[in-house]
Amino acid sequence: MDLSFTTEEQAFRDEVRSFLDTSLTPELAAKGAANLELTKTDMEQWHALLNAKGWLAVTWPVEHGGTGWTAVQRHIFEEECAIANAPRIVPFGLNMLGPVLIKFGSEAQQAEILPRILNGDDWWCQGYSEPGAGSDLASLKTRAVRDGDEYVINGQKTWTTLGQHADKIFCLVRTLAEGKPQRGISFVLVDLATPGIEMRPIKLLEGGHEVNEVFFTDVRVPAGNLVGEENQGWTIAKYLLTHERTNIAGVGFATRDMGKLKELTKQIKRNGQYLSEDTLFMAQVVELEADLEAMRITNLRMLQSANDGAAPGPEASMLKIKGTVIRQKINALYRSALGPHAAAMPQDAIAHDGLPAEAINAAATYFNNRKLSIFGGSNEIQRNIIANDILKG
Amino acid sequence: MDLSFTTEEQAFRDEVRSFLDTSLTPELAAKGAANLELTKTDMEQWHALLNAKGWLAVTWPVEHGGTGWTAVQRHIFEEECAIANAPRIVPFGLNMLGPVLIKFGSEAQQAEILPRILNGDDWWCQGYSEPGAGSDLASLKTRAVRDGDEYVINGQKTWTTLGQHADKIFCLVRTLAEGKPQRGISFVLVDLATPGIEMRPIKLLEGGHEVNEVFFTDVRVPAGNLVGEENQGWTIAKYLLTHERTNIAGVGFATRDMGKLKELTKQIKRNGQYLSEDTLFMAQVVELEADLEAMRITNLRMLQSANDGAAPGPEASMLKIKGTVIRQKINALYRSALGPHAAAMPQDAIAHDGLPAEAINAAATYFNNRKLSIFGGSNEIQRNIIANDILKG
Amino acid sequence: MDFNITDDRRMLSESLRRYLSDQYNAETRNSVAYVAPYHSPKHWQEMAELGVLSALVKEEDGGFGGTGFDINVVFEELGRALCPEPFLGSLLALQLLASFNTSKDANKEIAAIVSGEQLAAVAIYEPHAPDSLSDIATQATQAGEQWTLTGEKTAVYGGPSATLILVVAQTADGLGLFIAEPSAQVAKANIDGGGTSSMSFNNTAATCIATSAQAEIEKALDTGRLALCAEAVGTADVLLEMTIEYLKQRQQFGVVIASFQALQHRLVDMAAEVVQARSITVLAAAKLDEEDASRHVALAKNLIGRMATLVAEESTQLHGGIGMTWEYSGSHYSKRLIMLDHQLGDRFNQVNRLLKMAS
Amino acid sequence: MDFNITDDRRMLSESLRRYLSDQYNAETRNSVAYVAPYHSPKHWQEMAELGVLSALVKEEDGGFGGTGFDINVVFEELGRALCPEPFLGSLLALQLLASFNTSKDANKEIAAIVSGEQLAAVAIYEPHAPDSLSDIATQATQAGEQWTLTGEKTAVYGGPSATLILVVAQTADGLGLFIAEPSAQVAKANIDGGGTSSMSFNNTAATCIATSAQAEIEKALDTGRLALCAEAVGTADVLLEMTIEYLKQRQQFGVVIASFQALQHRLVDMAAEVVQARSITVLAAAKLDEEDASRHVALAKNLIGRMATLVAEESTQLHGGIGMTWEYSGSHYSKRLIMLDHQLGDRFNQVNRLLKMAS
Repeated sequence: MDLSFTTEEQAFRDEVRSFLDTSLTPELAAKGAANLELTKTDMEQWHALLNAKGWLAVTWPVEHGGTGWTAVQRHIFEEECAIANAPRIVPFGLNMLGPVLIKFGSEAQQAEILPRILNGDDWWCQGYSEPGAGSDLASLKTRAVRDGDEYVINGQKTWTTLGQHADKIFCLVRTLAEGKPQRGISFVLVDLATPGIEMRPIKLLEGGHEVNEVFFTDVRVPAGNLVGEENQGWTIAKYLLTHERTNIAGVGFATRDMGKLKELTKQIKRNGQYLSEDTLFMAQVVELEADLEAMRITNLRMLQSANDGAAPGPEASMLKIKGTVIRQKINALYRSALGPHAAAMPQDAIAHDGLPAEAINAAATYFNNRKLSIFGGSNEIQRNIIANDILKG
Repeated sequence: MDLSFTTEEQAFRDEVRSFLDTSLTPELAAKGAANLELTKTDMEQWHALLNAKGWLAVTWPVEHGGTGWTAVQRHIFEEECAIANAPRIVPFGLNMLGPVLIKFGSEAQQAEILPRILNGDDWWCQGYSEPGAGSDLASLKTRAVRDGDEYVINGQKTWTTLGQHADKIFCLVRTLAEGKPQRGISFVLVDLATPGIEMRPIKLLEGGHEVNEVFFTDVRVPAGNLVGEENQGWTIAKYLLTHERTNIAGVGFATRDMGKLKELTKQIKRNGQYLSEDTLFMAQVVELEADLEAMRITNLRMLQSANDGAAPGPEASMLKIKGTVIRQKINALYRSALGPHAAAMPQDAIAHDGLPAEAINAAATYFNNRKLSIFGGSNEIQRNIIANDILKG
Repeated sequence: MDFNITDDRRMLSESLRRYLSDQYNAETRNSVAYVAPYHSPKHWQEMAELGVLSALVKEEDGGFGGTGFDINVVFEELGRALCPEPFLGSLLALQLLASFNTSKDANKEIAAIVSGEQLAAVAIYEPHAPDSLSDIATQATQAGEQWTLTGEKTAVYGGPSATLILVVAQTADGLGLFIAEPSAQVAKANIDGGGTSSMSFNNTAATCIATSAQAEIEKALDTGRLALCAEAVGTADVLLEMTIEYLKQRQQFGVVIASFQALQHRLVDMAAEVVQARSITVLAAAKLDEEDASRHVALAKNLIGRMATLVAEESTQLHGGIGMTWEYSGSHYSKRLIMLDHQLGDRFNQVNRLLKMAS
Repeated sequence: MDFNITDDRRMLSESLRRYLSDQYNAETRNSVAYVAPYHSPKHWQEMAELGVLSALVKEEDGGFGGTGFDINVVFEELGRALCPEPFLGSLLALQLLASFNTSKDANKEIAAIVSGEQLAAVAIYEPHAPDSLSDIATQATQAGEQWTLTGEKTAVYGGPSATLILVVAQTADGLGLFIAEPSAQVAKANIDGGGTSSMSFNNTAATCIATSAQAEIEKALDTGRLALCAEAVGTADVLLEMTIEYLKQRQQFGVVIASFQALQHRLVDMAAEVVQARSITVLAAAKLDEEDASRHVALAKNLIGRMATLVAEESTQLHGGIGMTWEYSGSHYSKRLIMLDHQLGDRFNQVNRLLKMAS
């Protein structure tokens, strides 16, 4: 048993740090530190910096222009990026579509699309959920009907994150109405410039615009845009869910946020003393630190299994649950620390002497991150998955 | 809105207090204060004192020798008894069988049995649960087959509380094997001296002997011992569960135990100060006090509805859940306050200077009271009942 | 013992509920709640005429209510409708003015507030004293007959629309109470719907109401905390109802999600806390004019803080994505419940107060 | 990074597990655990020969283990079997003797303990200092060459069977460490299986090991806390397994109760905490010989305390009545998990220690 990283891994961490030191612009880091919304340009700029270094496609094999990193390297990279307040890599093209194309796409699709993802030519978004198909994704109703060399798509997608920036969307669509609902689903690529598509913003409770609805009316898509076989979509979706969920625990984000929380307690005063001296508040903080330190090791233990070639199992679901709950609790304590100076929406924060810049977003981040336990398979669905595994046999 | 008791109710409370002052023997109160196990004689002595005063059958109407009290009076009586450390009234004859006989029993049964309960001639116990029928009581398997003027009973009952002291047992037995399981159940009275009955103790995890298993082998019982009609047992059992659960919240016990907990924090030292000055520990105590104060009012609100004639609904289930959880938390904090001096079993407590007498039972009481959320319809069953009610319509 | 409300209060409660549901629906609410001054004079005036404000004032001070139960009735209805109007600030001001109701001025001011002519707020807390009176730094200075105030105030509920501002400041006798216009003011809706101000006083001329008002301020704060408890009960009650309705209609896996036992049990735990929250709020209301009011209010606000967090977070989770959208009004209910714990001392602040009272 | 245990440790773990399951089943356990001296010399000797005790000692001190991971391996197995033998007391004593292993005496004593010839315990806590070193009142007095001790000790784990008793007492230099026979002793099994003593010293002649040993005592306590964490992980792991098995076979309403979603989700939450508990215990073990050992041990013991309570209470509840019976061995597992939090500082004590370290 040895919890330290290997010499190679430590050298890798140093390399990541020095890259971040030199390449991450202070403007981007400052926005990250304050949890400010990033513009499209911000994100593209960061992607371009990573791409120049060859570090953009962290889940792709080298032959496709990826890093070919081990799970541990990915973990180190993600942790360092989070702590340095770097932007998140926008996952839709890089960590979702890319791996799908590499596994299921035709050579033509790979040759055409993968370089465009790396170069930032296309911004992809995701068309999975529908108003009536959330946790029960297999019940999706958006239809794609073959008509000659084309599919004609009708229906509605929702919760399409950052769709407002996107050029293209990958969709799960129903290509077969009969049989088990999982059977008749296909995975299709759609250019958002195609006639018949309308994207509408969904405003969230903290006032932000992060997700969208996408309406499809007689949208005609070349049949060559199908990925894999017709009706193979469910297999592809499951592959994505169980094999490519990098960074599911979000240890890096949690570590960064915990650091900010502890910093805040030294800046906020209550009853004539800093919050860092308030036993009740700090008791919450240290218990949460224990949870976070444990999760850090849980995550590494599971990364090692992955490195050792073990199939990802219900452990990923456990990490999802614990990871999201811990991050939400950190957000809640940060919000709570601000007392009456917390603002539900950033524009309603009242700045004053002694409040750090990121305090402005404290409550908004808390509200926005309620999504963590809802999306990507709600924590209830994860519990079902784990229970199935525990109770089988 | 007026939270104070009426003048009559206040006078009643004074009367109860003065009765307890003069009639509750110091020996019994001391045992109650220390949570010590009561002997059969202790309990009989207390019953006799109450019976002499006419206050033993608190749920019976006056014409059968009961008090005829309102729900509020019963509440006041029970709260005062708990705070005075009086023994509990053993409920099996008085609060369970009695009301059943008054509602469903024949005149002969009432005339014969009720006075014997009041006088302490018979100690009754309960034969409901079976090894395979706990939460799912309707699946009980103990058979009673009619044979001439007798029923012949075969089967096994379990969790029979204080059965070791009992002379008689009332049982739910299966008299019909076909149809819905609830249909074929009857309510039968059995003399424990009948040949073929064996009572075996069940030792609990804290070392106590409170419950028993009862085995029936060809036990012959007069047909006249049937209460109500044959196959009416489920109706009777439900009547008992929903109409006669007095004191389900246990506010009196919780109040008494909370008082002891707060007392203890002034006697135990940690880190050179009394526990009453320990912020983390006392934060648990005051939050629990808030829960208890709220439950006191919740209980009164529901008592008022009962007094006003409302049918007992899911409120009773809510009181059961909150009441048991609050009592269990008080027990847990009391145990936890003792640090390394808590003993899982009373005989293993190590007395020392500064520990109050009842500390000896702290952990045992905690362990024993895990039953509160299990018996009388587990808290999970109660949640099902409430959910049904909330979601209906 | 009687848990029924009196006929007068029932009438008030019913007319206020009807008024809000007819005149102050979700759309109106959102258009008022997030735009300065977070207040609709027309609706305010109508509610004043309905008697909502005079219900917060005792008869001897010119109102027809003012007990804990009156406050409960009004604020529960405001909470049910998520009404953003500045009643909390008005309540604090009315309480403080009534405490010093020996002068004709106070009487006149109470009458002006109750009629809707004046709108009042109280500036108490400060950047470095967000939930305690022990570190108030704003200074009151007397030169001859004239008082001046200097300092920063935050979390002034109802500040953006107030025409009469009471200010708490240090005097030689302790915490005093003054009336003054701020030299600068920032107006926001940081508690989510409803206006809050931060205010500066910079040698600002002020009228002195009292030089020693600590006890009266504490009493007003307890009254405000009770109002927040009642508001939370109303808000949570409606949110619970919305959650139940959603679970009963939302289908996944071919069944309504209300049929999933794990969700049912969580719903029951939410419902139980709402029942408990109502109970402890009733108790705090009953005790409001008694000696141990502060303890009961602190117990109530603590339990309410826990309940509000539980109900808000669980409701969002049980709804899934829809519960996070601006368009769905349930999301505003959960947002308000979360922010409400931040006002006048949160759950942990109440614990600290309780521990101080006990020692 | 490598989370696999070494071959040596795997062999020890497997042989200890096999030994305990063959020789120390539930019946044997219960017959030893609740009857003074709560110790079976025969089994103890056999486990010593298996190398269990020398695995707790570093090579330089005459053992073949002694790292955090060795302690984890041993105590997890003890926890799995609910073994009541006095390993905790022995571990504390071995740690302390090794800290002062400059003398030949200490070396000899370690060897005697490791071989099973001597059985050692450490008397630290007192009636009014149940979980802190700051209030130790037992006094050590020197007259010429002779030291004497006077005071009361409680919570001496392994005391009832100990032949060598180390005692912590105040000296002019701080907390010192001594060897002495108590003048009176009460032996109990208050931590549920396994012996504990309270002891009196009344001008008792003592041998001085060190007059200033505070740091070494703290270090030994941290080692003991780690051992308790590992024990809890083993105990909880088995209890979780038993609970799963029970839910899969117990039928109610015509189905196995494992099919109820509300119970499934609670089971998952228990399982997640057991995974987390194992992780933090691994971390604490890895840090045991580093500077921030105390912090990591405190974090671990805190999380373990929460996990143990959750798993014990939920397991009892999910079992229903059967989980409360003496006859069902799961009930002893939950009882042990609850009592374990009481040893060497509970969940809240660890929080207080962490806050002190941070300030």
